[in-house]
Amino acid sequence: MGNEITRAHELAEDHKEISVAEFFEKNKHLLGYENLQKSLLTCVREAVDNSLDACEEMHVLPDIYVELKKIKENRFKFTIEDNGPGIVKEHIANIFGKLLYGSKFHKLQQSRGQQGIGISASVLYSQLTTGKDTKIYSKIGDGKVHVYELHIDTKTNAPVISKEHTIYGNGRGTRIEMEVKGKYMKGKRSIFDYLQQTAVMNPATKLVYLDPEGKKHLFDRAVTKLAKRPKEIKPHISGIELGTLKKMLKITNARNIVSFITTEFSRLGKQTADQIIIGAEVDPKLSPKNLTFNEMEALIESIERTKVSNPPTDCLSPVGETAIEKGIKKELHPEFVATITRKPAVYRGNPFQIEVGIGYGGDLDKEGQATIMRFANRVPLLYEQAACALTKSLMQTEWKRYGLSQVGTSIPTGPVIFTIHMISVWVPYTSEGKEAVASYPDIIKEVKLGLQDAGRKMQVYLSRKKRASDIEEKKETFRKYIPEIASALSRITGNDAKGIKDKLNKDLEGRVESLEVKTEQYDDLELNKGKTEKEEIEEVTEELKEEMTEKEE
Amino acid sequence: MGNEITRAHELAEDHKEISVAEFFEKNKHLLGYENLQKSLLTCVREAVDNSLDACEEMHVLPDIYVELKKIKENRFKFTIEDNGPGIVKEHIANIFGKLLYGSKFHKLQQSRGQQGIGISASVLYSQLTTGKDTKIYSKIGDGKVHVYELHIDTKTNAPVISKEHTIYGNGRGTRIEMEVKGKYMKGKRSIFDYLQQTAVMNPATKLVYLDPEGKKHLFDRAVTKLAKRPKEIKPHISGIELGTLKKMLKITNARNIVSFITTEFSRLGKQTADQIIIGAEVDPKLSPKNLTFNEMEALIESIERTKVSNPPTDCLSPVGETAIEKGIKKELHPEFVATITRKPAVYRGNPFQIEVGIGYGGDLDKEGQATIMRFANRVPLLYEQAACALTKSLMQTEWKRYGLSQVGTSIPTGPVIFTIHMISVWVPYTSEGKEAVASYPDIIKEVKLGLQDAGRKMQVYLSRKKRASDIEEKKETFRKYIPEIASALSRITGNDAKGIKDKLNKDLEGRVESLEVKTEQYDDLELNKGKTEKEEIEEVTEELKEEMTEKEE
Amino acid sequence: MDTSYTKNIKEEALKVIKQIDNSENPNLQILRRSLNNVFFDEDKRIIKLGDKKETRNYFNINQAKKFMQTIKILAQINENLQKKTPNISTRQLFYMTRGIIENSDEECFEDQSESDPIIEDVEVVLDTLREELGLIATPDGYFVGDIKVKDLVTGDLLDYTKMGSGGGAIPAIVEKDVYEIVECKAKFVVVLEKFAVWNILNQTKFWKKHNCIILTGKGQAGRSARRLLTRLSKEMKLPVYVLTDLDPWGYYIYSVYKQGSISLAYFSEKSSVPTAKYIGMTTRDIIKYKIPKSSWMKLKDIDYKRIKEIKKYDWFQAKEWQEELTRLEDFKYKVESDAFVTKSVDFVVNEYLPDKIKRQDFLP
Amino acid sequence: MDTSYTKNIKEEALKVIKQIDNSENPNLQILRRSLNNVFFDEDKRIIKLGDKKETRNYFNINQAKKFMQTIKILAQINENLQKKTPNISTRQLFYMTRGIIENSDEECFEDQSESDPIIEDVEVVLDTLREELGLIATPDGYFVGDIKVKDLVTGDLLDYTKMGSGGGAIPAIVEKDVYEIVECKAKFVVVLEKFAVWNILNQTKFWKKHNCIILTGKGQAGRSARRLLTRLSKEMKLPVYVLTDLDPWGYYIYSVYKQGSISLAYFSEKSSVPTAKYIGMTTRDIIKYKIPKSSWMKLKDIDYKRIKEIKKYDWFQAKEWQEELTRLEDFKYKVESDAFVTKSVDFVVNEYLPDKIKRQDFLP
Repeated sequence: MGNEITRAHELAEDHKEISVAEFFEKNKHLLGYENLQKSLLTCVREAVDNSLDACEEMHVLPDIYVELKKIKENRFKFTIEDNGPGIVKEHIANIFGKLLYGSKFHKLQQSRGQQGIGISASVLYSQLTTGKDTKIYSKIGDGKVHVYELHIDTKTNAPVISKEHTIYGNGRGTRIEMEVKGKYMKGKRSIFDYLQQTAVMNPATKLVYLDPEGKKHLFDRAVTKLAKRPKEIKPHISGIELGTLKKMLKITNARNIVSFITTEFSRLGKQTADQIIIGAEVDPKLSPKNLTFNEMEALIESIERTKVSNPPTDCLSPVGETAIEKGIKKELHPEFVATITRKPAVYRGNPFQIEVGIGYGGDLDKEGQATIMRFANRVPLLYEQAACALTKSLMQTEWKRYGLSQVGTSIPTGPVIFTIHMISVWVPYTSEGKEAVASYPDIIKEVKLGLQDAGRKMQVYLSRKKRASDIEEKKETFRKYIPEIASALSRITGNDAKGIKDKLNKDLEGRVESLEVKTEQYDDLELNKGKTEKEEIEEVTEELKEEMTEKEE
Repeated sequence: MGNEITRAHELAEDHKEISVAEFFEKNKHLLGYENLQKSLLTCVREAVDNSLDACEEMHVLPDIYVELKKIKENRFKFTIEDNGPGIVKEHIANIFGKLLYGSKFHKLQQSRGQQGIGISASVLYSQLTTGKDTKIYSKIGDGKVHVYELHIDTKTNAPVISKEHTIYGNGRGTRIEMEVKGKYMKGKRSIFDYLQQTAVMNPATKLVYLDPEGKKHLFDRAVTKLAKRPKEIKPHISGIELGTLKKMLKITNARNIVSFITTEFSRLGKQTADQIIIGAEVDPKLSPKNLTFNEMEALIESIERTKVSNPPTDCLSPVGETAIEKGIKKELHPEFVATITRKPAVYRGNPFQIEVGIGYGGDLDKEGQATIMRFANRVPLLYEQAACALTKSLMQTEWKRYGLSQVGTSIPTGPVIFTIHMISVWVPYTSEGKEAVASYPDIIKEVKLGLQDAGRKMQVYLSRKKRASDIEEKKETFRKYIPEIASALSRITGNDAKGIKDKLNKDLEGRVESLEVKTEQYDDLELNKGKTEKEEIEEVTEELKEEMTEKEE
Repeated sequence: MDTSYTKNIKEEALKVIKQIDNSENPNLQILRRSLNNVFFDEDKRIIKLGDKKETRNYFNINQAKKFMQTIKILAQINENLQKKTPNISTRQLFYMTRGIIENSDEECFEDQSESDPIIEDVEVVLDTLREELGLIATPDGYFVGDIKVKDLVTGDLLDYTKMGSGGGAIPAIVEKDVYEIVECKAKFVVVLEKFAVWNILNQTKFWKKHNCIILTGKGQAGRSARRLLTRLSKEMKLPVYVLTDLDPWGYYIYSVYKQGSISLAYFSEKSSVPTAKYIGMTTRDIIKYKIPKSSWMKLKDIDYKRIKEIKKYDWFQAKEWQEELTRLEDFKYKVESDAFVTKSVDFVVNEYLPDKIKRQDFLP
Repeated sequence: MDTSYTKNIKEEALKVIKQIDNSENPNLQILRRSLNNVFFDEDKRIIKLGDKKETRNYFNINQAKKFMQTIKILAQINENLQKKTPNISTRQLFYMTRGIIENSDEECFEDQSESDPIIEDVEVVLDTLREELGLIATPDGYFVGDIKVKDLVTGDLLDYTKMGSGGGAIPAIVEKDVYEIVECKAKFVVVLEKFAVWNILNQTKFWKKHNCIILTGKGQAGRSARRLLTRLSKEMKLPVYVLTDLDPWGYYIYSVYKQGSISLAYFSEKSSVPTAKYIGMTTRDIIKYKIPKSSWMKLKDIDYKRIKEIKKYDWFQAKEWQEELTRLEDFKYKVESDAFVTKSVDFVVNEYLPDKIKRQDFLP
């Protein structure tokens, strides 16, 4: 028996705390560093996202320079420079040298980065693969440039500054230089692809990219007005978990349960608060700190039963239909673009909004499947297309109805590009790699409706186009057979063939005009044949109900 | 300008450190808590895995009791009890109440849990969804039972103990009780499914499961001998990253670079170390602490060029061909089982080993696709089957060659079950959810070879079986036509039909015997037609080469 | 050749020219040949075309080409009649009218399947049969029996008792004005679906012994075999008995001889034998004559489907036929008339046919 | 019926019984009819079977059923010959031998496609033609011309100048012992692939004007048409000219009349006209006679494939044919003989055939 006690104690000796940096050093694939190609892209993405976020926070039109230089086989120097606010000296080390350090984690606000883990993970990846420090230049507009060189001590998850000095320089902005192991590829999911997609959904941004082959790419501004800055909001009460409620009750300053509900949650009036409390059969004057466990449970159940108004939507800042249209046209040159910005909606208490764009024809590739560009808070999603709710919604949409070819529930084919943009204070990714949006029924529903809205616009365009070419074709057909008819009638009767021919040709011209009028009517008739928007919403809602009961979350 | 300085400072104020518990509270889907059904399963899995690991560490035959009780709609009480070593009092709170706290993280050793994150995440999930504390009973064999009730303070990632007392009790082991939100389902990826698969690959384990419907399931032991305990090893030098090398050089006690290489890495003799150092053109007497950055790079490049022997394999503990066979037979009752334990191999410096089992016929379902059970370090992998390297390897194997039906590169069909087991000191999952093995070329290669080994065994069985029924069928055919021939000959010649018939039947019996001998020869001939193992290895290696050049890591 | 047809064609053409002059949509009025204008005339007991007409307009995108094609076929037939060319096949007419449309690479007719229906249109427009317009179908079929015919084109006297083992070929055109029946001593006609069965009857001189005509159309009957049978029935007043396979296809072959077919309803009016009787094989005969199982073939899905279809036809509504069709479904097998030899080669000659005729055991 | 066949059958059966008595693997020796035993006899210029034999063993799983089937067909033919039953079709023979095997639900022959090749085996085993064994194929084809035939079964005298517009049917059996040519004043034979073309020649009395026989097998020639042509060539010494479509299928039809076919090599030996000439249509005729483009049809992939195959056949190796085949490939169109009417209906009668014959402009 003594032996066994020893064994348990022996085992116990091994237990120790693990630093989060150590954890992610071993699990870097969780953060998008899975292979050389993707790792290089991840570094660029994290930095570009940060720059865009910073510029927007300062409400300045973003002007970003990206450079990739090949040092040797599978080794690159990556440089980025922006015209954002810069970073105050005291925070530089922690922002780049500490995982889980950031400004946005506790906020409910639409932004690109969310976890305070992105750029510091790049630093970690850089030091792990090349052993080099990352160099940061920051100007906050006070005439100085703070220059740091640093890496992360993974044992303690803390920055190690190897060099630090200040020089003089005008303007504002941040510049980062790092060396990373990576692989440079062209085509799909390339850095060019990522930057181009970024340009599409951030039309107020100017991007310059110097690629490893020394070629300079300019993605210019399509609009010169920044979208309004999204506001921070309080959490919404619907879908709150018991554990979260318990924690909030503990730290609130509210004196009673009514004021707790009306002050700590988004858009909750006294009337609704009363309704919730009555439903829970709880004393409304009770201090939040004194609620028993059973009362909390009753409260949760009552919240679930009570209809509460949606959260405010000024926390969301869509790109807008016109701006997306310009972005698509500038980068991809289709002959037609339809864009839709849906009204805000809510999934599990989080406000979100869907924007859809469809480009058709023009320079787009006629062969194969349509291109899908997915975005979350203006960031392109490049990987895991198949696992993404945005793609799934697209595939489940019946595109034949809108004039595209589609086999079963697959991606439609033809010269088409789709952009699907989800904005939210909290985008539910399926993994920290930020590649795919999770399949919440409410999200799928909104995307489908957005696609259908845009699909209807496209279908009107396509059928107009088809009608016009149909009339031309008909005219040609009628013209074609006239000589044969005239000659045959002449052979039978002996009448003059040319006379018959001329008369028929003259008659044809008159008829085509009336035909064109008729065709317009056809147009209307055919559109009426399609489903109304109301019917489509009902249909989509019905489908989702079934799904929800199957895999309830 | 003054304004802008203010803005940068304003932004700076928001920056703060984020606790890892807070991070995972918001990102619980990263740890397997994606929906109610999966969350319930994740809780059970983490606990069962811990129990099995604990029993094995103490080298005791595992005896585990699992109980799920429905409290109300979507709410369960989960209880688990094992006969492991128990946990010493001082560590109980941290093990259950702190994320990233564990004994296995820094070890290179084959084990189930790896990150010190599993069971504490269950506690976090429990408190988040039900607000309840988790109750732990621990007996380390000293006649006492330590009872704790606790939850996690997510702000600080530290345990909060609400109750704590000690009572008397004999024996050893740990018992956990927690209340969680969840959904109970049957069928694929159910808790029963998970426990049954666990029983297959842990044949020395006895599991009792009391399900929410009150039904008791016994998964009994198939063998009574535990596999040998895997040993801890040092890291292997191949595939080491520059950053890791740099870190190791800094903390080593070795006086010179030669002894650094021979002592800090697994299985590296002086000869190989010299070879590496000569290749790097580095002074062998140099202290590790004094290496310049360029020398480190030269060292890495030289390591990549040098052929080093594989890491030791005593760190791996396979289940073994006989034990797996017994496990499959006991739980699934097929008519035939082929099992293969491959020799250990290495991916990126990590030793690993593949075990494959194929069950055919008997009680297995004849309809539809074959069942695939995937395991990593004896733990069943239930989700993300399609994304898993084990599945991909299986689908890329040409099963027609081994007698199964298969359409293209899909899962073969028929009454077949596959078990694919990967053991390693470091299993590369595609996500922290531990559901799918990442597609490293070396792993795919070993799995394919294992499947082909087992496939060959199965094919011999299937063709023997087919031969035997073929002979019977032939005999039947020959017997069948004799009366027709006799009657026709009799009609033509007037000879007695019965005489001809009897003579032919007699002759047939004699011929069948010689036919049976001949058929055995056929057997050999057909086997020779298949590829040899050597050819297959070459083929698989060739395929992988192509893949590697495409998506080099 | 009857010159009235060229006159009619010219009238049609002039009508169209007048429409063109008046800026009307040029059109032709054509009796519809689609299902909804085909009906079964209960009194006359034949399949007929109704009087619904279809207007074929030139300025209608779905009809334009057909309109042109119709005019073109009319012109070609007109020319052939005027030049008194020999009779030609519909395929030959297709080639004569096929030419490529000027300033395009499109042909007036892509395929014979485009010209064939137009020929039928022309038949109804001119209220005649294609045979009268110098068009023939490839004939197929033989007959023998005590009948003499004078070929008015060649002047030959054809004696169908002296046609040797091969029998007499049914010519492509058997119309009165070229094929005159001068004498007929035969008392009835037996029609055989299968050549092999006809051949046994011919070899064994069944027709001589029973003083009848035996005729085979070699499967589904061609146009001239149907016209010939119609003349034997109508002009010579000969009773007609039909022997086919015991399957829905056999039943249907019988019904085409008797009432005509939907697809050629216009021709059917002029080629039908409403008094014909179905001599067999029937499901009851299987039992009555103990037809052995080796003659049976399992009915396939397509057979059942065909039985269901036939059951719905107006001309199969007689109680006897409905019962027979149900019995066949229940029986689950078909029996080809070739299979009678499993009883014995002369079973059909010496037992089956004489017995059935003696007992007048027919289906209507 | 020749009793020597029943004797031969009995001998074969007794051989097998002897093998059984000796516990040998019961077997039949059968001339192989597969491609590797078919060859083109350069001297006689016909397709022949070689002398390779195949041993059909009972105790071989791939041959057992075929062995049984062969014996069974032999027994049935033996019985038919003994009973002197009328001639029957191969389908009728299939039914007579089909019966279900006792203690099973398997039939001796599942399908006629199983019995047909066995019949060919029996023909070679007994060194005869099926027609001599009382088996016939459904005949198809017509001919007219100055020839008189006595049908020895019926006693009828058949005068093929007096067959009317329909012409004379080619009977199923045209063997000497039943079908005796008593007089033939015609000087040559023109064979037409297409009935429609034959019909124009018949209507215009081409045969009378040129004193010839015109014959059509209605497409790919049947057995009796080939036998008849062979007799006209060998016994009456008539030159034979063949007119087919200008496409690989037409060429091949000509070659079957002339040299026989691979699949029926054994029959070919007895049914071939090595002296036959190909009168047309040839690619050169297209230009020479200015055949208009509306007669042309684009060659399809399957046509090109067939041209390539034919080019390799031994009996198409003559330089003239190789060149013709290449020209056709280059021309890229085919021309059906039906399409001659695009020139004019009587073009083939009054211009093409007389001119070609006069100039003796043939392919070998």
